[in-house]
Amino acid sequence: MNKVLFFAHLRDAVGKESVMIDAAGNTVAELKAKLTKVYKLPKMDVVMTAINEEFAQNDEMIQEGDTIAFIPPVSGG
Amino acid sequence: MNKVLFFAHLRDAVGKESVMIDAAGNTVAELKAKLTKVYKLPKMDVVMTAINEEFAQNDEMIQEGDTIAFIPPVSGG
Amino acid sequence: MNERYSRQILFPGIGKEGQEKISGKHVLIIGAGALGAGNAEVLVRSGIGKVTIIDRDYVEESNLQRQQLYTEEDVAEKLPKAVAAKKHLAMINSAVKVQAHIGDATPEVLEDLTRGVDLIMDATDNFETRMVINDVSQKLQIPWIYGACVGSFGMSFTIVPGKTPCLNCLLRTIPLQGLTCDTGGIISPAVQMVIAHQTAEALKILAEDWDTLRKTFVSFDLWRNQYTSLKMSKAINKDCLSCGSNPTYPYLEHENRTKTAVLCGRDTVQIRPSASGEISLEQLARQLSSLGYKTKGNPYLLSVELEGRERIVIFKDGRALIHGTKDLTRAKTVYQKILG
Amino acid sequence: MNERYSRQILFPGIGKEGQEKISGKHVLIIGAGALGAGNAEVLVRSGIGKVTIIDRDYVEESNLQRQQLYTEEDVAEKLPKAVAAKKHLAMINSAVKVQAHIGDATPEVLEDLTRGVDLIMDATDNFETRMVINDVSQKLQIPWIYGACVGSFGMSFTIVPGKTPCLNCLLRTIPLQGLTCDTGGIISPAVQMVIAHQTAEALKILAEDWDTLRKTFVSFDLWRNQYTSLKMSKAINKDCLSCGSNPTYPYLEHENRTKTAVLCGRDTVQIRPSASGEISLEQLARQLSSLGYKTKGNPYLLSVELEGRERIVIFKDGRALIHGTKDLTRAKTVYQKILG
Repeated sequence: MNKVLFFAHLRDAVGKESVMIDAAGNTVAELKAKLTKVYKLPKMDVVMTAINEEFAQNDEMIQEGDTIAFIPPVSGG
Repeated sequence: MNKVLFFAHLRDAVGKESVMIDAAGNTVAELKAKLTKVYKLPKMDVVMTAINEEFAQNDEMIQEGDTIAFIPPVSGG
Repeated sequence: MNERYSRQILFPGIGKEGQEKISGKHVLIIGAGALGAGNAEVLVRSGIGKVTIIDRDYVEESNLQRQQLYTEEDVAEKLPKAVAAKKHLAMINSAVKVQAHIGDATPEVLEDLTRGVDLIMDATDNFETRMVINDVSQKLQIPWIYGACVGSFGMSFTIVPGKTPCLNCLLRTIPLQGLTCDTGGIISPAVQMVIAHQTAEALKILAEDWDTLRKTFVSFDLWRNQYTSLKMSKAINKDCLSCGSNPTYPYLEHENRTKTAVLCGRDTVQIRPSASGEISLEQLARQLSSLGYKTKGNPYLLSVELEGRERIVIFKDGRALIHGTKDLTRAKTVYQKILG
Repeated sequence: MNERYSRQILFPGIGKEGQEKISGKHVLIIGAGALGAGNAEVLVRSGIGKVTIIDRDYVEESNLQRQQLYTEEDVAEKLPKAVAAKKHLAMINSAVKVQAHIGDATPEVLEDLTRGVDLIMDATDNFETRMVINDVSQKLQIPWIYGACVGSFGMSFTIVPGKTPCLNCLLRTIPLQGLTCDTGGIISPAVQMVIAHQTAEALKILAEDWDTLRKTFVSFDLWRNQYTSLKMSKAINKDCLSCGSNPTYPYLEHENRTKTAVLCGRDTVQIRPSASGEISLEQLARQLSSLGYKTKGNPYLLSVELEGRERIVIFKDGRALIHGTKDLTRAKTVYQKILG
């Protein structure tokens, strides 16, 4: 299983801070697509992804037990 | 083995951010006494201690693999 | 100088030598809103040599809740933010040279202002300008510090050409639909937290204490008590058009810019964004209505009534018509307030 | 009110209801130095109803590097900090009532000022006053927010009577020898970071969004890029004399206070600290000399030349003689600058 954390407005869209999901064997892009469907998330293409607190590209493969975090860049200032 | 982290001026006194030390079976107070001797630290009696990111009292026993952090309360403002 | 900066000189990370270096440095701050005013105040108090601030806006009542430096008098006088900032900074530290520019941070202007500076502080409110800053930073090999916040959430990342990934590595494309302070709100502590991170990095760079620079991307949420710092080395893209081996600095090119044009014979400005993609009009409508905006829409466009007499009509591809103004800068401001 | 606070009302954690609650609240800020001025500015911009500030000091040149609100004019006029803060806060938000008290935060004064307030913000520079704040907070069941910083390091913890451990649970005794801004230096970003944490917690409490309160003890080092938050439930001491089942509020009692006395016929004040323990005079001497102070000592005492014509002689048990002044408050300030 994998813990998936949502930050900022993604958290509001999902309704909770984290979910448990089986994403091992998926790429980051595949997980994004899956979550977008389930939770009706806003477009995820520019959302930053971290695997175990390290920046991950869209084609990176998720391993069993990895913690994934989605961090949407914001523009306010 | 145990990882011991030092914050603020304790880090300066020790000269590095963390050391590896075998402290399993020691209480927090015993570890403090040991470190005070080795590193000529300032008095440690009011230094806050955390074991695995949780506040620990002086009589708490350290287990194998625990990460210990020493955080000196500061008074500036 | 010694007495004034004595507590900063006492700090071993800076010391006498660091303070001397800081006092000879020139920083460019893009934006004089919440992050701009806050960053400027910290750096001017710290005794940098010179600061240049550019901003296109004037001080409004709704700014006072989070934008330090500004007072009720500035609102009454409708002072341009760059001018108001300069006025207050002079009272805080008369020894620091402050240059104020009122206007849009276009690529030409930014490239011009950046020549000769030691550091660029990001305090803008949109990604388009940030991508321009990013390209200018790479082209002129000058570090910049990204900072942004909305609600209780914020983030910062220090970009050093040749050493760290750049913003174009991280994003690959400009986010078209981002939360802004005008749609998601903002609390002052989130601003302060971003300023703390940006200015700590700035002081390291200005004192030339390069080894202590934060290499991670920090993000936090003060209301939800979250704090993460991400390692970023995997983000480096050697084919990046901004920082890779064959850079073209795409955001300095004309076709990648937001196009604004006054529509012929009408009190309307058209804006065509540089970002490409599709907006979820439905979601935007829900969000804006929940904020109290009057919206009306169909599958192809969304019309939103704004404060005052303006109205914005947004199409699915991000194109928008701002009715009720002929002022290009004003129209762009309105657009970026709603769409980021 | 709506336009001014519109961006804060937009933030879902506060909203219209939260803003109305905030506007009816009264906050007491102890200290008007770096943390005090910063906390006051954020809360006043946020639109709280009333703020009371107490401070015994006046604005000096070396404050300007990190203490927001204050200007060069305040230094020239040697304005008391509480008065200068009030003056600037009035220009920022004339609708907020600001009460300024010039003087020492003794237990009597603090208990008196605390009656009727909704929250106490800690912005003091010594643990003795913090322990008094802690006891008053428990006695009157009013939350307070601990904040402190030195160098690039800082910390904050929110103390809610009946819900969290108190400062006396954490420390059990007052640290006798702590780093202060006058011995370890301070950079402005560390101040901003503490303010961000303190004011975020304050807004939660004032908007009565209790569930979101941070339960952890935060500490950070911005130069070393560290951030930790500790779970604190194990710190609760049911026998605590401040917050346990049989509280005696020991720091409100006379024998636990720093004793100051003008020595008969001499231009000297004696200070006897409430903390008990032994000072390492050797270490203190090394530290102070490295900061440029002239020191002279023997195994029993250490003599330190201060700025101006004062000299402090410190004994191993923490007792000190401050030569060159008859002013008790001045002597205490000097003492706490050196010994925390």
